[in-house]
Amino acid sequence: MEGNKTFGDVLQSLPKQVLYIILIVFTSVPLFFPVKVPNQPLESSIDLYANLMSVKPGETVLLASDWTNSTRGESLGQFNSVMRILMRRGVNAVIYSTGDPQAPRVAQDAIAKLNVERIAAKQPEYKRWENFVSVGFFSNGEATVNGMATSVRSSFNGKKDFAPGRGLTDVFESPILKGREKVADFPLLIVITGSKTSNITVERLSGKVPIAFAVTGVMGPETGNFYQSQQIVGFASGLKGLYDLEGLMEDGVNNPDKSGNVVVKSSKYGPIPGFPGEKNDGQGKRYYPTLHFAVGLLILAVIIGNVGMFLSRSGGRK
Amino acid sequence: MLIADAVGQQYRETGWFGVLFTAILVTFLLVNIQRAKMGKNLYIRRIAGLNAIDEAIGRATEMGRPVLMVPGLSDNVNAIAVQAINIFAYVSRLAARFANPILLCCYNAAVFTLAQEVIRDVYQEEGLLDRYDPDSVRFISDRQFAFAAGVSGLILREQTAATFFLGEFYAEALIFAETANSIGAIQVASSTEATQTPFFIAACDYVLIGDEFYAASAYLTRQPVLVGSLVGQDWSKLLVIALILVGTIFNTITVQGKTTQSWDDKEGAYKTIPERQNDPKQSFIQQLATPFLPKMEVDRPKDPDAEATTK
Amino acid sequence: MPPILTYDGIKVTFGVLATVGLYSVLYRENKFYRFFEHLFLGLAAGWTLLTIWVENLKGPWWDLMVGVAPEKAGDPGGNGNWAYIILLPVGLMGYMVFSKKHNWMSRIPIGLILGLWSGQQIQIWYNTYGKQIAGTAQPIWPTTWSSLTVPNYDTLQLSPEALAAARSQVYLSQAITNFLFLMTVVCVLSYFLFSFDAKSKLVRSASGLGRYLLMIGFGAIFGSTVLMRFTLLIDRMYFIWIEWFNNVILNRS
Amino acid sequence: MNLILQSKVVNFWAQPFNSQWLWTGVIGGLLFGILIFLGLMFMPAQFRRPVVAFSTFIGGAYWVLLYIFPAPIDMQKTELATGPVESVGKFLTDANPVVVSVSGTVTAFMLGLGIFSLLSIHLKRITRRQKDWAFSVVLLAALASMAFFGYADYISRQGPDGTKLDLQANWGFVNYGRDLLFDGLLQQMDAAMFSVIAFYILSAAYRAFRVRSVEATILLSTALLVMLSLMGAVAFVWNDAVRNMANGNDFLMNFQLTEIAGWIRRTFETSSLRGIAFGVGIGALAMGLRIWLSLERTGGGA
Repeated sequence: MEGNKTFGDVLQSLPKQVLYIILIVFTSVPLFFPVKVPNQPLESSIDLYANLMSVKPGETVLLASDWTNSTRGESLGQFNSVMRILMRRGVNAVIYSTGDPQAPRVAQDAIAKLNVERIAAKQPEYKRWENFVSVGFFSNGEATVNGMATSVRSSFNGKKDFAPGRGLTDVFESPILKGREKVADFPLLIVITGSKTSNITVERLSGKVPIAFAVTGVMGPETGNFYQSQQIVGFASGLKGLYDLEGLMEDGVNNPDKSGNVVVKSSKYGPIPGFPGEKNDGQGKRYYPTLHFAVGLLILAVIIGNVGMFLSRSGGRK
Repeated sequence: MLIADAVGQQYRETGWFGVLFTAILVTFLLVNIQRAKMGKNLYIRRIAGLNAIDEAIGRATEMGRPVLMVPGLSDNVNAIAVQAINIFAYVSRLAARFANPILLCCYNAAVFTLAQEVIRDVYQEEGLLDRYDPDSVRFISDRQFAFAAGVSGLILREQTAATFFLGEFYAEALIFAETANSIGAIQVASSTEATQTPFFIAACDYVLIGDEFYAASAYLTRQPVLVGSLVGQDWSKLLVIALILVGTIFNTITVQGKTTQSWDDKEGAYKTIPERQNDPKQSFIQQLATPFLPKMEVDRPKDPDAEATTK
Repeated sequence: MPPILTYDGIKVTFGVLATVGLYSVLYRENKFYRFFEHLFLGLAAGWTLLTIWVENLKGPWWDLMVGVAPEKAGDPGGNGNWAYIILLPVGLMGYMVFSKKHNWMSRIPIGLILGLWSGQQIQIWYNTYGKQIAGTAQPIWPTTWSSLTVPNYDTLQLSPEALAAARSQVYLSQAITNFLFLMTVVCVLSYFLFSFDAKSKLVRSASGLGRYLLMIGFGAIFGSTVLMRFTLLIDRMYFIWIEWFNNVILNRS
Repeated sequence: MNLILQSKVVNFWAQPFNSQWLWTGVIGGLLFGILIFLGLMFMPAQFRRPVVAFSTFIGGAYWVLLYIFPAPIDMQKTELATGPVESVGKFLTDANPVVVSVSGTVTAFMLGLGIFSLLSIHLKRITRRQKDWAFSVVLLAALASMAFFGYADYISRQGPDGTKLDLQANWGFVNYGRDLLFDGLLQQMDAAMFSVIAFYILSAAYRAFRVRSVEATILLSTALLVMLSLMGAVAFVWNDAVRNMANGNDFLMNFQLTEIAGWIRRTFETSSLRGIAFGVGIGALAMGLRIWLSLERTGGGA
């Protein structure tokens, strides 16, 4: 049997293991040679950026951080970019999680790392309790978000966070939650998720507060659905969305750079500045080029398979 | 003040429509369930994926290898999990008759409890309780990828001949499908997550797309209640289609006209703007879906224990 | 001290070992994989056991039942609502599932949970789909023939008013797109009509077309989600090659 | 309901922290619960279905009521209801957190069953020295240590100086233990298993994506187009080429890769997803209804 295999059959029946090894090579080597890939941000990413930039300094946004290290590849980068924007614009954040018991810890670790970066850059630290409170995890996501629709206060009731010098204190004693009862008292609700919690949020809260998402690539299509029916104001999806965001933070929107030419145009918005010169790129810049090789390999494999099929077919006819 | 008593928040403006629409759907379902109960026999079209179930079990019996079932990764026991277990009840019934070992892997403890209970019942009804091994219905893990690792380990070690992945599946879907494929097991799969369906299509032998999953139990068992409700679902779908078509017509007509007003959600009022085409948002159907709620303040006496209650 | 000997070095090394161990299944099922699989399941179960109390019972149940201790003098603390205790026996009914005689009782708590879920379905249905239904209904006849496709607003310089006016127009291309969108939704929906006799020509052709349109959709979904999968692999490779091999083993960072 | 379970003012149902009356209530309630439990055990069989049906109905009834019962307009927490309708509406909204914690708690008690199942299976395997029993030992050991370190770490983080432990410098043995087990192993394994999918996609696509049928061809070609459009470099080159060809012609500009892919996604991906979603949504609604009213035989309805 093995003997009289036509070339077509061979092409059609490459052993899996071979494909796997090639994939490992394709996803490892480029990591050592990062390059900047040209890119055009998606409209949804621009909308997300514009909405983040439109929150007034000193305001407080709701931030649902529903990701853990298992989607670190996409979510961590998105979280970092979003937080960088909030931090630089002096926007406060109330961080809660309905996705995973571990999510609050992961988010805090990420913020700690960002703070190290800020202090190194001689920027003020983003302080717990004064700039952000971590409300913690809610085991029954659906019902909690449902409760937020009627009253944030009642669904966050009894949740505590560490106040400097006072230990665990009711989160509503924090200055950034003063006089905030309803979800409508927040200018924006940002959901950074690696799971389905985004749907739950839309189902329960759409129309009550502007909602923006940063989701993993796999959630992209569903999220696009909400985006199109204007249930959410903007979103970044997966690595592409992240790369867009990092680019936008560099270039801004309708915003001429030093040499005077506008990199990102959008007729929807007036000029929105970026943060040129600051640390904007992270995971996106690091992973996106490599992704090209991986996808390229996938396409190649599909082509080889089909070529093989045609060869052996025509071979069959002879 | 009276208005607050008369109309609730959700009924203001066109808010009532949502409630009414849901009510109509519910009525459709109940009416048809009633019709079916009264013995009216109703037609169901053929669903390829479901005919495969018997074949798969038959094959497993020939090979004397176990049948593996996964009722999805629902976070809690919900309709999707229940539906999956309903289908698996049918599968296990066949397996029980052929004395074929089964393996039902649960992601959630509550689902596990229900499955344990239902499957035992199945064996009892068949009078084969002696063949029932409580360990054949297992809780693996309620951590997505621990579950994935555990199940694929089981598939490889038990060399399952037929595998059923029905329910809520996410990223791990492909892990199961490819692992099962690598040992040449027949796979019948379905995910209520449309985003996972393409991966199942790529890797599995038979795939139930979207709604076919909910049709399954009716199709397999032909219980009047289920069949009736299935017909009710079809009526509901037709209603949705009708609403979409009507809406399209209204919309198309609306935008032909011009306006100098636009609704401001923040203000909760109309504001004047330079003339332009009507916004589709102002069309009849859109207003039914998204009521424009003007601001409304109602003052009430303060609660004496307010302080205590808001703490 | 070389990073491999620091705590972080050891931690990363553990992570790499585990990763490689799980990857080994790609070659074939083996003892190495089996070890890490069981380790994985064990740790996950341990974590669950922990969260039962820490996350799911202490706050949402125990604290409500026994109340909270006063934090400072004069603070009454939270009262306890003792009636919550009744949930304990209700929950424990689930454990009767292993009893030969009383296993039916496990259906009571399950029933309660299911009931809560079902009620919510009725509550959220319209909130979820109402807007999408309306969003599907878009104009399918253009309001202007001045241009067949949407003009590029960026190039033609317009006053804000004029721009808004231009934006409010529906151009032929949009009308067609809207129509295709509408058709797809309708055909896909009719593909999922189960109880209508396939003899009815309209339904049959609609659902036939629906299946093809579905495939376009699925193709697009596949294309747009596949990238994420690779991203996570790239992240792993970064972890192994850069965070471990480069930074820990070669001690270059 | 909110009177019974969330009253903040001391009354029959609510007693101060650690007061003897509170504990009397707790114990009394427990005894009462045990009585019900026993009562159910020895209840004649024909009442079983009704009891289960009842518990299911009660659960669903709350959300349905919350949905259809007129909700007070612009009601603040500090305000009193005026009139019967409003007070019921207020009651329903206030009851929300209670219902949340009730469902959460009952679910939480179920979680133990999962652990129970694991223990029974693996202990059996060990005691009977069945195949792979050694791995069962690994599993149980991992379970025990994760639970121990996790809980010890949790305890150490309680109290006012818990924040200290956000800094690794202040960590003790248990904190390191937990960090190693959770961050070092569990989370890494999550990520590893998740990324395994990439390999399977490759092999699945290679095996299955053949232009055999019309459907397969459609699926394949759309997938390729979208994938290419999401590869920034490819998209950029293609778009550039088009821009040069078009030089200012708006119509030709629509043939930029990102435009085409975007159009396909907007027009077909979203719409087909929506079509499926409507169907599935209605299916879930129907199922929910059948379960809520216990119309089904198998499954949860008893």
